[in-house]
This record gives sequence, structure tokens and C-alpha cells, in this order.
Amino acid sequence: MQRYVIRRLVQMVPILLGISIVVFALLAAAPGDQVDLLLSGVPGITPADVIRLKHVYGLDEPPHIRYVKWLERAAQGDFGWSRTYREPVSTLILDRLGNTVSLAAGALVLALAVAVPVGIYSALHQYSALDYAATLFTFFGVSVPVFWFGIMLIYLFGVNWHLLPPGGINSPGVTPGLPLVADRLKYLPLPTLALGLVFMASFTRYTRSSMLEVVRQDFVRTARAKGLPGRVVIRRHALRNALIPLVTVLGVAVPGILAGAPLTETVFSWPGVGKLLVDSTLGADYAVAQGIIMFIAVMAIGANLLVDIAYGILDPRIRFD
Amino acid sequence: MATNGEILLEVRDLRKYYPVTKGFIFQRQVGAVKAVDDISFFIRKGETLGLVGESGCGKTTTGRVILRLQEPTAGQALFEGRDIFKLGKEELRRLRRDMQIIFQDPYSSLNPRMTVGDIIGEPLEIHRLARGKEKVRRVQELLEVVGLSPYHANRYPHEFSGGQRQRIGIARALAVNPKLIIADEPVSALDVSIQAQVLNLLEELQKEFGLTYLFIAHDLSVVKHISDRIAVMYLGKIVELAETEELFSNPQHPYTEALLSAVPIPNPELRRERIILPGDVPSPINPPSGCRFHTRCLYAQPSCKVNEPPFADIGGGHYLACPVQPFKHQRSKAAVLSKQPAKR
Amino acid sequence: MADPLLSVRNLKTYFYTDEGVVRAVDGLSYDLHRGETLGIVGESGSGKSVHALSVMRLIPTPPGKIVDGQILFEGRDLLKLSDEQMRRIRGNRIAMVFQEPMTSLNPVLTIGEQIAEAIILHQHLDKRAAWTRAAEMLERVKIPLARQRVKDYPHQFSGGMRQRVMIAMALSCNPSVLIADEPTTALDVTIQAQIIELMRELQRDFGTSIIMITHNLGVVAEMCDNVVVMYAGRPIETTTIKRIFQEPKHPYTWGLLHSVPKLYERRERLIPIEGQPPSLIDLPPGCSFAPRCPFAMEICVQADPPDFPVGPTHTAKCYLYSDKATEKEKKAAAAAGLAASSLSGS
Amino acid sequence: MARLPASGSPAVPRPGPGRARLEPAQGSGQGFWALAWYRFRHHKVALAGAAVVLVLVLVTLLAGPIAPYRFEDIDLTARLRSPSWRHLLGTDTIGHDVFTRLLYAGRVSLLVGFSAAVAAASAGILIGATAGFYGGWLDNVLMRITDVSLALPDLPILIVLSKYLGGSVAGIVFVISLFAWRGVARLVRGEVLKLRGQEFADAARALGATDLRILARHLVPNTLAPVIVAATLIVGGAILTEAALSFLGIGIQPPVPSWGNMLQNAQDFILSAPRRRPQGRSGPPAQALGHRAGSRDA
Repeated sequence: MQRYVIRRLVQMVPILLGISIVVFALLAAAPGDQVDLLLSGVPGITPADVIRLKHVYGLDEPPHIRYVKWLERAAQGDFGWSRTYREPVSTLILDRLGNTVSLAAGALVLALAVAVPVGIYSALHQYSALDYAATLFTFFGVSVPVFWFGIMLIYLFGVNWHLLPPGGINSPGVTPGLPLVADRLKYLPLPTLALGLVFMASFTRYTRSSMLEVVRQDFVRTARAKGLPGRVVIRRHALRNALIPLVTVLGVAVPGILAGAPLTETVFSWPGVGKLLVDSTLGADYAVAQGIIMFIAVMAIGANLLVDIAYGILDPRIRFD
Repeated sequence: MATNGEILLEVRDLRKYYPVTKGFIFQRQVGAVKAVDDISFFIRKGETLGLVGESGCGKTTTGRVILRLQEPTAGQALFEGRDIFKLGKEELRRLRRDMQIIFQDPYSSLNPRMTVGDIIGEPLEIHRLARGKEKVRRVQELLEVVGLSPYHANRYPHEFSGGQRQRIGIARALAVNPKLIIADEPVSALDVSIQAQVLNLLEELQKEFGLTYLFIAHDLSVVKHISDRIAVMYLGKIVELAETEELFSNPQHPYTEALLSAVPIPNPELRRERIILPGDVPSPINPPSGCRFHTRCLYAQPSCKVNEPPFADIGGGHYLACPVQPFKHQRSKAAVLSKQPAKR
Repeated sequence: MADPLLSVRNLKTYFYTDEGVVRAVDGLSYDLHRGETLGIVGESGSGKSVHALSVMRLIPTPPGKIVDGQILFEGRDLLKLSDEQMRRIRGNRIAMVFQEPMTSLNPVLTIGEQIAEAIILHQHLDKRAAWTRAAEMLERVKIPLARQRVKDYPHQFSGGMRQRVMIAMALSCNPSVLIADEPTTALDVTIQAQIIELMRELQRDFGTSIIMITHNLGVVAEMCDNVVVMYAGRPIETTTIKRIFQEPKHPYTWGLLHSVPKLYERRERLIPIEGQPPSLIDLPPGCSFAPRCPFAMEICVQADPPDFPVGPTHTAKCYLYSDKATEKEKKAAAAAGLAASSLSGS
Repeated sequence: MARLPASGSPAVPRPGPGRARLEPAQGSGQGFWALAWYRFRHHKVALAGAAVVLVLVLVTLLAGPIAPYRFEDIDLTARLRSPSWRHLLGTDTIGHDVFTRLLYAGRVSLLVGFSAAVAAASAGILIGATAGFYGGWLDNVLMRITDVSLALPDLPILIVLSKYLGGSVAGIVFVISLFAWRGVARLVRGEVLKLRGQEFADAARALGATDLRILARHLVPNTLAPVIVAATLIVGGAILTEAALSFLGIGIQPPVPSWGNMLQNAQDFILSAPRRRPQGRSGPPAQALGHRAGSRDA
């Protein structure tokens, strides 16, 4: 198992390298760089200034050289300098990462907490009223875009009923410490629900179908033939087999949640890396965009690794491979 | 059966190993599954050679490698004197008119998206044997040959039962007028009452078209019924090969003997003491050294662990890969069987 | 003879599907006595496996339903028991072994856990004692190093070994009836021989009555005392093992025996049963075998024949043995080898 | 990627006799399409979804005749009007008729959705079928790339990309298909791998069929059912992605209407003029709902 984990960790290196190359290439291929933007923004700039500035920023070098230099610095934790925020990219990202992670984790936990029980109930009471309701909810959940649902939440809870703040992350002027945490709790529910809805729906669907499939398996019949009571058959024999595959779905969900973050954060003015990505892209702040994508990639691939390991722990067929 | 002794197919030293690899992007080979490991045999024109063995013994792989559905690791397969394994792409395509295959699973062996007429007509199309009306006529003829009706041509496979599907598969194989048919467990997925229909059909077709069969199966009674000679495989090796009557009345390999005694006989009067082999078939990844059967053999000698027995003729075309022939007198256990009426 | 241990009376199990009502079991009756091995023989779709699940009351409902009949076990009708009462019988007094050893064990639990849970449930032993008993049972079914292997998972066993585990599990509470549903069909012939041998030995030791469900006539001949032959959900012939092979009375049984190739018999052309098994949705009104029967008479397509006694312990569901058949028809059948036939030599 | 437990086990159970088959074996007398149609008709949700999609397609295609105004028409005297007979769904901040723009935006969305699905599915089939059929290092490399990129959150990368490539409908379609083919490719590859091992593929080879013939006649047609399902999901996904990008201001640019940029407009307005109903609320969700429902199990 240990060797397996180490091997997987080593495998992550070429993957991340590949991603960084792709992202770097995409950005390098994009028309217009920082200096070109300056050109249109600053009056009175001369062609000579452009050449000089490009040399200062190293933009006159071929892309592969620039990539190697970027990589060298990135390996030391230096992802460059943000033009708009006038801060190191790494500081910028690290400041906001916590906000995004807490939002994503909240959404994931919420989704699981609702989906697993509902999915199991739905499967065990197929064609019941609640099963139909759950199916309907599933359709709704996977069809509704995060940003529309978010706006609706803001409109209803924030604007119409004044129950919760319509956006932001904290009320102004709250003292740090416990009051801040209490205040934060008011701001969390809406974005968490908006981001979590899709996953709630798809997890419910997955749990339901997984459970339905397992219940039809031969070994469940064997368990019944032993005379075990229905709940024991479900709890001991069906449940674990049905939930193990759910771990895989979690692995896919983490990148999905990170993908949903820019939208949710924009809708709710939540200062996380997602919103930062949107803002910096709109503002052509490449260094920031590249840094964020690398961070997100690391998190997604790391989540995948965790899923693989969890699978190995949960499923003896893989554990003893 | 009309065999004039001419050899149609000769297989020499055939090996098929599947590499066992490890690694993420750069895969390296860490071992090999020796599915078929150095086997030799021949089939005469017009005869049926039965290839029998338990699951994983390599009998199916043998059939597929001969047809080059899988590439061999080593060896030769001479079909009418030409080495199949040396043929180029185009030559191989032409050879496919002479060698055909019938599959085990009547469900997966027919393309569910094609009508029966398209399925049987495809070989005619590929080899440009018939087109248009002529093709339709040929297809209808073939359907009748295998005992179906011409109007079945417009239907889809899922509208047929297992036995009927197997007939469709046979018609497809017959479409190119092959000389050799490799029948890979053709009846083992069928119900007993249907098995007999298909076996009879295969026998009739052999007579009518002078076909040669390599008949692969795990069911000894079926193989016995249809074969002129039988080869017994164990873990990638042929351990014994002889004329059917000879093999059944005078089995020499301890594995053959055990296999014969393991078959339950549908006759309650014949409840007999049987030879029960201990344990399971070992993995073909690391087959036992020496004679592969030594781990389960009741007569194994210390030397069996070390020396791989040669596969040699012990007289009268009876081939055997076992150095110990101890049981001519020890075969009392199966003696009941010899009370059967004489077979010739 | 004493009262039967298990007595099935006119069992009917139907499946209600979109295509129509599938009459999977349609009027099955038999008696199983103590210490007896009863073979239930039939091809796929004959209802033999559905019958087994019916006895265990494990028919998935919907779509399946036991619509009629009685299953008398030690005098009690299992179909009238509450779920709770039935649960106490399942795995305890009546146990079952399934066809597919590869999928019948839970992949995420050790085999020790899986055997022990039935013992804890029915024998009320504590966990430690149950595990000891589980290990003993594995030893009884001749699994090497049984005491260590209780901690292993199913995927660490081969198919034959898993079937041994299934048998150990089924016998762990010392049931009086063991229903074995094609226990050797998925196994290789040398492994099949091991399992048959094992079951015979265990039956001797435990005195369990066995219902052996199979399509393999050889397995029947090796193991059973009496036989019920099923066709299209109905029992068509019931008798002792000797008579079924020597004097099969029903044309279907007769045809079945002649259509399988024999290992030790002179090679001859097989006599197949022509045609296809009927669909269980639209059964013909008369005898369900009539469309394939070489001896079918006019009456056969009009009415479903009842059981006719054809010997002291022998019934056949065929009009040939009634006064409905003329002497000429009987003679024709006899001439073809039926009725008078004894399987020469075999 | 996590591996699912392999069902392969040492002794492969033979599909022997004695196993009950409940599927109708003979005599049902229908071809494959008839059967598919039969199943579809009996699936109420699928039918309802298809109906919604059909209505939407018709309505948006007929946007010209149906819509009371042109989408770029502005009535500065009638801004932020509530729904009325003149403006069925009211007007937006600069006096566009919302109903008209909703119809035209639907046209853009459907165009983006279907084009992306067709492009992605074609590319996916081509790449997946090649990888699955030929295997080897090509397959290995291709699938590692797909695996990794599937583990990546696509929207952030799309955001960056569409900043440069987006703006126009064609650009958006290109960017979305750039990411959507992977799923199809993996699906087709998996199916082809599975089918390649089926005996009918071997039969075709044994008959002397060329690789191309095996692929085109035997393998790919048998993968189409799941591909069509996947493609309908891409339609829905692409519509959502386009909406998301436009919502963020990097997709379709005004004055061309898109459900995404209309929502962006609506959001500004909700927060600034809190007492009004947001507009366009029935647009994308209903559309996507129809798609998802229609594609499920179809």
C-alpha cells in the first residue's frame, strides 16, 4: 500500500508538468501580452519602450525558454507578480484559497449528507412517492445552472425575505475571533447550497442506482438465504458494496466543484480563487491565471489520488492486488 | 469418415505467451501467461480432431492463433504445406476462405445490428463471391442448408433462440466454402436437447461438404461423440493425443485418466469409484516446473518435478507426454468401464 | 414410508412482466424424505431454479409471485408463515447453495464473517465460538489451512474453493434440507467431481436431505435417489433414479436420454428432440411438450394431461399411458423404443 | 483515475445451460430501431423531455415570425417594464423586449449546444475508436491524456481560453468542443475494447474483413446508442457552459443575446433594483431540464 502511494505520488510529477506546459502554451499562444496591453493603455509609449519593456519582462524570448524559467521559479514557490494587485501571485492565491476550500468542502459535505440517505431510501423503496420526488429533484438539480440558482437564492433569501445576506463573506467591521465566525455562518449557507445542488442531485442518482444494482447481486440473495433480517442484509451486505463506487464519483466531483467555484464566487461576491481567476482573466493578468490553474490542478489531482487510496482501503479486491 | 490420410493442417511447436506488464505510461514486461506452450499436432483431410481440456488450458487460444485472430509467439502452422504464420495481409485474407470458425456464445457471435441476411452475406461480399440477386439466393440456400427458412434472412439475431443462432453462425462460416472449420465449444452454451440438433448438423455438413473440423470443447462426451482423434490439453500443453477409441479404452496419461473418470455417467448402475484429483489447476503465469501436472498427479515421481516429459508417439499414433506409464495394472479403479460392449 | 420431510403441492410461481405472465412454475408437486437426495432435472426455463427460490421464499416480488400451492415442511406450510418465522427457517433448517460461486459471496467481507454470521444468528453462539465453528466447517469441506483462511476474502479463492465455502456456509447450522441449485455447472469437470464427492460424503455424515437441481443427467445419476423431470414449469415424470434411466416413460425424458452423447457407448447418430422449448408466456393449451413430441396424439394438443401411474413409484404426465391412447398408438411408441425401452448397456 | 473493481476472475463462468433467460427469444418480429422506439415510447420521462426539447427547438427556430420585435430593438422610453401584452415578459434595463431576446438567445444556445455536440461526438468517435481498436502505445498515451484532463476542472481553463478565442459563436463552440470530446472518446474506446473482444468481431476478422470494415460495420454502429446519450448530455452541458461563460462576461457578447449574458444583466438589476422580478428565469433551466430529461435512458 505504501509503495503504491509513493508510486502514485511520483506519477503526479509528469502529469503536473504536462498540465503546466499546456496551460503555458495556451496563454503564450493568446494574442496580446502584458506589454501589448500597456501599449493601448498608456499614452505616449514608443516602440522603443515596447522593445525595452518586453526585454525586461523576458517576453522577447521564445516560449520554451520562458516556460523553463517560469518552471524554475514556480518550483521555488514563485509564481510571478500580479500586475493588477501588485502582489506576488502565491500570496494572492494563498490568501483566498481558504475561502474557496471552505466553500467547496461545505458544498461537498452538504451534498453527501443529503444524497446518501435519500439515495438509499429511494433505492429501497423504488417507485414510492419519495422515490419519485427524489428523481424529480435529481432532474432539477443536474439541469439547473449554478449561476441561475444562485441568483434565485439571492433574490429570495437575500432580497425578498431579508433572511440572509445576498453576497460577500463577512459583514463590515466585525471583530475577529468568535464574532467573525458567527458572522461567517450567515454568509455560508447560500453559496454552499448553490454550489452543492448539482452534486447533491448527481450523488443521489448515483447512490440510488448503485444500491439498486447491488441489491440484485447474487451475494445479497445468499445473505437472504442465510435467514438474515432485511435490515442486516442491507446494512452489512449491500451498503458497503454500494457506497464504495461512490468514492469514485467523489473523485470526479472535486474537479467539478472547483470548476463551479468561479461561477458561485462571482454570483455571491465570494473572495476566493475562482472569482480571482475570473477577474484576472478579464484583466489579462496572466501570471495570476496561470498560477490559479496550477493550484486547482494540484488540488484536483490530489483529490484523485486520495480517492484511489481510499478505494484501495475500502475494497479488499484492490487492497490485496 | 473418409480420410485418405492426407494432412491438411500441421501445427509445430506452437507457443502463445501473453505478456504481463506493469507500469503507468512506460510498461515493462514482468512475466508471461504461457497460454499455449509448445504444442504440435496435425489434422488429416476430412477428419475431426477433438481438442479437450478444462478452462484456461489454452484450447481456445490454440484455435484462435491458428486462425491468426491472435498472433503466435512462436511456431509454425502449415495449411496445405504453407505456413499460416508467414502469410502477408492479403494472402491471409485469401486464406480465410479456406479456414473458418464457429463460436461458443450464440449471443455475442452475431452482430446485433445486422440482419441475418447481412450476417451470412458478409463473407460473400468480402470475398466478392456473389452480389445482388445471386447473393440473396446464396444466403437463402445457406439458411436452408443449416435447417432454417429463407424468410429468416430479414430478421435480427435477437429474434432467434440459442440453437437457431448457432445455426446462423454455422451458415456464415459455410458461406465461403471452407476446407477447415475450427469449432470452438459450439454446443456448450446450448441446452441438452438442442445440443444434439447442432451436433447432428455438424456431422451432416462434414459428410456433405467434406469438411475438416478442429473441435474444441470441455465436454468429453461431446468430443468423444464427434471426433476421430482427440488431443487432451492441460495448462498449455497437449499431454496425450490418440484415436478416440484408443484414448478411451487405453488412456495413458494420469490426467486423461482422471478426466475420464471425473465425467459423471448418466447411468446409475455405473456408480463407480472415481479418481479425484487434488487441488486446483495452477496458474499459467508460473506453471509448475518439469511436468506441469506433477502437483496433482497421483503417480508423480521425484523426477517429474524436474524433467519436462517429451511428447512422443508410443505406438500407433498414440502420443503421450508422460515418462511414467505405471497404471496399465493399476487401473482397476476404472475397470468397471471395460465391461462395456466392445466398441469396434 | 414415514411422512415426507418436505412436501411441495401444486406450486405455482408466476412472473408478471410487460410481455405477459410468465408461468415459470406451473403446478409442481413432489415429496422429499429424510436422508433422500431428490434430483430436479430440466433445461433452462423449465422452472427448476425458480422453484428453489420459491421454497426459500426468495422470489423477487414484484415481478414474481407464488400464486398457488403448499410447501409443507415438517408439517407446516411455509407459504403461510410470517416473514419472521420464515427467516428462522432459512439458512437454519433449509439452506441453499447457488450456481455461481464467483458472485454468490460478498466481496468485501471475509469468508469467516460470512459463515459466522449465520451461526451467530441461528445457533446463538458468541462471536468467538462462531468463528471457531466456521473454521471447523471449512475443514469439513477440505479447504487447506482452513484456520488461517477464514480471514481471507472471497477473491482469494478459486471457483471450486468458493463453492466449498458456500457448502460450508449452507451446512453450518446443520439444516435438514439442502437445496443445491446447479452447484457444479460453473465448474470444470475435475472440480465438479471433487464437489460431488464432497457433497456425498457430507450427506453421509450430516444426514441432510438434498434437493439437487441440475440439467446434467450424469450428475443426477451419480447423486440422486429419486428424480422429478421438469418441462416448461411442470413436472412431467417422477420416479426412482433407476427407472428414469432404464424405463423412461415420458417422451421428453426418453428424448433427453437419447439426445446426449454417451461417454462409454458405441457411437451412433444422436436422436435430437426437434424444435425449440416453448415460450412460458403463451403455452399451448394441451401438453406443453406436444409440439415437439414424436408421439403426439389428437388429445395431446387439446388438454393438458394429468399424472398417470406407470409403475409402483412412477408417474408420467402423458396420455400414452391412459385409455385415451389406442393400442396402435401405444404400439407405435413402443416400436420407436419408448416405454419398452431400457437403455441398453449405457 | 480510480479503477473500478475488475470482475474478471480466474475461472470464467461459462454461460452454461440451465441459466434462466427471461428475455424474449424469438418471434417478437422487430428490428433494432423498432425495439428502441418501443422502449422509448414506454419511458414517460424521456417522452416528456423530448416533447419539451421539440417545442423549444421549434419556437426558437421560428423566432423570426413569433417574436414581436427584433432582438437589437431598444425602446428607451420603456425600460424595466413589468410583463404586459406589449412586452410579454417585460423589458430590461435598456429597453430590450425580454421575450424577443429570450427566443433569439435560445437560438444561439441551441446552435452552440448542437454544434458542440456534433463536433465533439465526431472527434470523440474518431479518436476513441482508433485508440480502442489499435491499442498499443498510441492508445496508452491518448488515454493517459484523457484521464488526466478529465480529472481537471474544465471551466477555469475554459474561462482563460475563451477570453481569447470566445466572443463569437464559432469561437465558443470551438472552445467547448475542445473539452467535450474527451468523454465521448473514452466512452467509445471502452465500448470498442469491449466489442472487439466479442465473438462477432472475431468472426468478421476470420471472414477476412478489413480493419476499416470491422470498425465501420461492426464496432462503431454498436457504440452509437451510448454515444447518442452522451451527445445529448453534451448539448445540455454546452448550453450551460456557454451560459456560464456569457454570464461571466467572456462568452457571447451583447448585443447578441444569450441566456448567459441576459442573466448577467438580470443579476446587476436584482441587486440594484431589489423589488422587481428577475427576468429570463424560465430560460436556461427549462431548456436544460428538457435536455437532461430527454437524454436520460434514451
